[in-house]
Amino acid sequence: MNAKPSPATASSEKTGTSGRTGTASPLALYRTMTTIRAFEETVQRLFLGGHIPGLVHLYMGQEAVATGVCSVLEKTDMIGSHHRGHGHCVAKGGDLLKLFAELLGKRDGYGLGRGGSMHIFDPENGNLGTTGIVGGSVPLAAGAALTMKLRKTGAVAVSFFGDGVLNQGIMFEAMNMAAIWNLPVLFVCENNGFGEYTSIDDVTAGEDIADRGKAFAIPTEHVDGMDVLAMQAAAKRAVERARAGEGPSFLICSTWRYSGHHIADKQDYKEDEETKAWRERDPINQLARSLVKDKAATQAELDAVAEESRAKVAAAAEAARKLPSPTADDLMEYLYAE
Amino acid sequence: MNAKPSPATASSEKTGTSGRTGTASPLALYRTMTTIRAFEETVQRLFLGGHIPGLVHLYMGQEAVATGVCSVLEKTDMIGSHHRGHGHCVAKGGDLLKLFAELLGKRDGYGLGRGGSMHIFDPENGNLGTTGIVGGSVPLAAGAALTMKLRKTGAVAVSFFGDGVLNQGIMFEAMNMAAIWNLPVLFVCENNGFGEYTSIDDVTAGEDIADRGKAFAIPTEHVDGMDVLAMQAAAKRAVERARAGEGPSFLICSTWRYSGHHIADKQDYKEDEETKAWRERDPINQLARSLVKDKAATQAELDAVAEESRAKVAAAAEAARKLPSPTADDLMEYLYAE
Amino acid sequence: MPSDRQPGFKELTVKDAILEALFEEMARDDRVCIIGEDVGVAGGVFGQTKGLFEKFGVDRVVDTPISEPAIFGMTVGAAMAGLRPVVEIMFGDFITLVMDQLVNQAAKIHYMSAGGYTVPLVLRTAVGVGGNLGPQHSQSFHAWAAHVPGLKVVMPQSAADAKGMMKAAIRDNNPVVFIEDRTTYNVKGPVPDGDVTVPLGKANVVREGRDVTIVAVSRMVQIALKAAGILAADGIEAEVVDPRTIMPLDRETILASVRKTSRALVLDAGHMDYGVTGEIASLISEHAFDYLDAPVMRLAAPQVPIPCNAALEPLVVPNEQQIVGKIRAMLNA
Amino acid sequence: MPSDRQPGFKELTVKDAILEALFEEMARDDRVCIIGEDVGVAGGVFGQTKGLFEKFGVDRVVDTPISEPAIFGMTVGAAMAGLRPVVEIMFGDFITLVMDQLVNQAAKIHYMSAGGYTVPLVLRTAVGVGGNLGPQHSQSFHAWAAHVPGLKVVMPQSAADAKGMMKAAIRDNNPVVFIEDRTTYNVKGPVPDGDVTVPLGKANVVREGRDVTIVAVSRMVQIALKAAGILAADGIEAEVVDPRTIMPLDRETILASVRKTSRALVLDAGHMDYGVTGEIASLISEHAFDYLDAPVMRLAAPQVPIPCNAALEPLVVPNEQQIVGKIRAMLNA
Ligand SMILES: Cc1ncc(C[n+]2csc(CCOP(=O)(O)OP(=O)(O)O)c2C)c(N)n1
Ligand SMILES: Cc1ncc(C[n+]2csc(CCOP(=O)(O)OP(=O)(O)O)c2C)c(N)n1
Ligand SMILES: [Mg+2]
Ligand SMILES: [Mg+2]
Repeated sequence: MNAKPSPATASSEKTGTSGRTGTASPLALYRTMTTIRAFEETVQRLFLGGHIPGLVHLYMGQEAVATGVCSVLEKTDMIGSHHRGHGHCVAKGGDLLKLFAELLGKRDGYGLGRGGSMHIFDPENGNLGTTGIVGGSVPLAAGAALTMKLRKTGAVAVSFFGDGVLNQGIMFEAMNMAAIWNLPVLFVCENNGFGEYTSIDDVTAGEDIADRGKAFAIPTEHVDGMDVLAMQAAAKRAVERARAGEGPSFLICSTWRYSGHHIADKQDYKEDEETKAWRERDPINQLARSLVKDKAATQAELDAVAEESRAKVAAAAEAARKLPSPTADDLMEYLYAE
Repeated sequence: MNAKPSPATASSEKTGTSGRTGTASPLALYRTMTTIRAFEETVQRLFLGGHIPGLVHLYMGQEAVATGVCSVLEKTDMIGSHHRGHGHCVAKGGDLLKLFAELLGKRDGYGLGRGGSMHIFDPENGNLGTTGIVGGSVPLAAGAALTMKLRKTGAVAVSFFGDGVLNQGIMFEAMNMAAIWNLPVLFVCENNGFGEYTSIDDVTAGEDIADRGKAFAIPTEHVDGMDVLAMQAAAKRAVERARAGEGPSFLICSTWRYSGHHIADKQDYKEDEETKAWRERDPINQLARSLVKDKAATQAELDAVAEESRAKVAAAAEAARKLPSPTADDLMEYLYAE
Repeated sequence: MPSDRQPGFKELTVKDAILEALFEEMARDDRVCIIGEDVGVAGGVFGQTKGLFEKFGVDRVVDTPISEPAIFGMTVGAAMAGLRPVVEIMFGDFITLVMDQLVNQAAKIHYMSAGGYTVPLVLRTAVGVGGNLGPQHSQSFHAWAAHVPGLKVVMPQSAADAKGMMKAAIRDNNPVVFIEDRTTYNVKGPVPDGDVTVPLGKANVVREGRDVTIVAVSRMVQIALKAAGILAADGIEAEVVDPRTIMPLDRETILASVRKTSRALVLDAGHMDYGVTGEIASLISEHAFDYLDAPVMRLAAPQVPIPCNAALEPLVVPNEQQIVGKIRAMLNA
Repeated sequence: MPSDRQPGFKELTVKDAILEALFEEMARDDRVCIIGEDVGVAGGVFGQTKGLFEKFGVDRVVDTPISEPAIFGMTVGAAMAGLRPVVEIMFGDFITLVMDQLVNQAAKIHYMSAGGYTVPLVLRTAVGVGGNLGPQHSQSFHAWAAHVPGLKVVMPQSAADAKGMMKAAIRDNNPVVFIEDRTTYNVKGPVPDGDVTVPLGKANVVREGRDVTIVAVSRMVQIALKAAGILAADGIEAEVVDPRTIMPLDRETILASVRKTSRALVLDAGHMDYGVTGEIASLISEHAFDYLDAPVMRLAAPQVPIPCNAALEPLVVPNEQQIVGKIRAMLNA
């Protein structure tokens, strides 16, 4: 397959906001994206400073995907995240303090500080969890959609997954069942061109990723994953279809992971020029330029929002660092439910 | 999906032999198909007489698929079969006596009489085995093709599987790898419209099964699975491509299981009319009509071949029944290889 | 077994007892759904879900494609979102296909989410050696499931337990692996009328005796009882303990019995090595050490694939003669 | 350990020792291929296949998609057709994804085909608790694999064993599950030069002692040796037995040791319940019953998911203090 996304061919810069209104305003999107960015920059600092244990994968560069999709979701809608999942947690309304607490291994984290980056669950906001198993959350989201359908709750579910999942059998199985049962679920592939150190093109057959959706007659779209407004518009269409009982959708979002596979990745296999080209299309800057051009906001307003995001994140991180760690008494807690 | 095969829409009766020559002659195909038919009728009798233990699924009605495909294979080519696998075993050159011995639980069977219908392995003829796991042999055949490719043996592998496998994740995974590595493998789906008691249409999403092949850009064809000459021609094209290093193919063969899911199946869920219509298109009779029409054989010649087939089968079954069963000493044999 | 109340009883097979539990629980709680291959219109390949589809309809009884990994994975997500699914994996051999979602998701989500989510589902599956179904349709990996923190593993053998424990499993807020030995499906027994549950995690002394304790899992209970009958003719009184739930295991009931009898034999129909018998035998050997008059012995399926052959298949199921032999040896030791 | 010949030695880490085995075996036999995720160009996520791609090329070192079930299933078919693959499943937690093909195909094809096919493959996987990789990257299901007839299960802990057993595993004609504790990857040890294999199925007495036998699996050997050092200061001499292969298990070496010392402690880094320790402890309790002066004891990971937390993670790994405590209790009993 020739599916590694290219910054040159993506369509975004021409995109304006007109004709596409989502649930959240562009300024709200800007706020969410800058929050995620600040969050991830902070995580990176904390990790390199030795404060965050375990395996951490950063979402920087992909902010538009989680932000655009979650901007059209209700609190009762559910999402399945993956190993690069902080962005989804934030975008779905996660509490910054609890998120930092979890990453830092503090008892006040979402999972008592026992889960860490790859195991963050936020039931209050319908987050079915980040996961360490590539493809592992796809059936979780599809299954949540099964409940929504059978129980007629009116909610929808979203499965976020990387391009690496495009070759996991369980994705195909879940798509097939979503299609035959007309489940209210969005399959959102975040195609950043790599799974660990391997290019999508080397391991993914076919002419077009969209053909994987077509195999199940699932409405499928390519979306510019660096353009949050495009993401929001596509997600809105898909969510509306799902709520109307018209079944699943598949969004294929081209994007880029700025910081490589994991936080300590040296990225020898990625050409610098390429990353530079992607950074030109940075989702945050792009939205800013578009808003300023359309006179929907001034640069000063945007800078103020970004500054607020950074401040909120910094305060949460700071507060989280002071929280206590779990103790031996917490080891066995919640092994079984009552 | 609307993919339950229909006898009316299949294209076969017009098919002649001209312009399509496989490795085996039409008369050889007739011989193989009548052998399989006689084999299965005998198995059915023996099973109902209480002589065959375990779970048995008959291939009657599907003879053209195994026969047509295997007619273009060499002995060194390999096939993966499934739970409805006697036809593949015969068509790939299996010894009738050893096959009956295995089914009857005799020590001279392919697996010491310990495997039975769903676990028949014939390494001499490149048969990777029937299997009790739906979809289980797909990666085996694809993996054999990986060896053929890496070791440049010039052989090809064939994976036979039922329509039920179209929703097993491992099939998609194997197809993807076959495609990216250009493996010499044929994926042959025997679409008989049902998986156990469930119609393909109720559980299989998409507009066309072929889209599952298209997702991986695998050359895909619908073939009339009741027309052995069509099967042979399609398989020949695919095998030639594979041997030429052009990679995998996917053949979707419409066919029908005359005797239901398993040998004791009462088939309430199948309309009799439907089965009757399929029997009109019986692969053996069809080939006979076509050969007689084309003056390639007389009915008397064909009857003689069929009679020989029946006689050979009867003799093998008779001889197999007299063979000894394994004893307690055989229980632990071949647990580990030396 | 019914405890305080004294309801009437009726004779049911194990299979029908479970089916009755499903009917009752589905009527009681509309979040309970049945999901699996051919469980709906066809009523199950063993008839084990017969009539549910007709009674509860397509939104409660879901026929699936042949896609075990995602079928199971989706029931996990469905349970997180509020359903209480009973998902069927047709044969125990096929749970090999769902281990990732069972272990990496279902078993730990409650733990990882610090109680934020519960995963109330029942994975039911049919195991058992019989009828020559062969090496890929006769295995039981209950030892695997019991090894995984966060799962409960239930193995009833009587009709009453089967019904009562299925009801308890459905009401449990944890993922419960419910293992049915299909060779017990047609075994009949008295089942109390009404809404009687049997608690998970409680063993049952199915026969009292003073000379030796037989700890027998699932179907092995029935074979142990036959052996006990043979031994009784010789004046040897075996106590038969049925753990019923192997995780969590009711250690106390087992240990109390062995402390009384001073001898123990552990029986399981799964493979011997690294299986259920090793765990239970080692527990007894450690915690009843000072009471033991003989080494704790074990009988289980030998370490070999289950042959599809009428002459060989019986060799992989521990039988009453082997049990009697072991116990005689123990008593003579 | 080198036997008759007296070659030179060099210091290698466990990881490099295995890598050296791969280099040597691939050079020796061109049917040996490496297959897995990021094993080629990237040289493995731990550097465990570094340089193989450059040396042997794309036809011998195959980078795969993320498709564990079919990756593994295809190596089974590849092995049946004449390849001798070493297939890597990156983390032990992910072998949950390949259990169907491992159990229902790889383990039984030789048996089912009555010797017609062999399945000479090595499934290597990294396990281990350390570095806070959390509940889905720290598990080890070696007990599962050892429960399945037809598989061999190898768990080396020293560099010399790691190299010699990888060579032996590659030459073995059976499916071998080769379990590497990644916390041992950087442990150094002397490795004999040259083509030295270590036979599968042979235990090793890594420390002799008269007072108690510690049977320790994989990484636990290293912790047992530390504990033995502490005990020696008190004049207690522990014998440490490393089974090295848990299936087939070298029962005789273990039993001979216990018959000498009269006491045994069994250690494993996997979960305790229905795991490896139960099997080995119950074997000892049964077959060395008359020699035992104290109950056989066990230490293993508690029955809880492995937390991703620096304060809690150490609590799930048996440590030398716990070992010392158990042994003191045993000797005082
Ligand atoms: C089942 C499974 N296989 C392998 C891995 C190791 N692994 C972690 S991330 C990753 C790559 C995933 O790629 P992709 O889905 O594209 O996500 P990205 O990291 O690019 O966001 C792999 C192979 C895993 N965690 N789970
Ligand atoms: C993994 C697995 N799941 C379920 C089954 C039970 N089963 C046996 S045959 C069958 C139907 C297979 O349908 P199909 O592939 O269309 O083959 P057919 O029987 O129609 O030839 C099922 C579900 C099985 N054997 N293996
Ligand atoms: Mg990616
Ligand atoms: Mg079918």
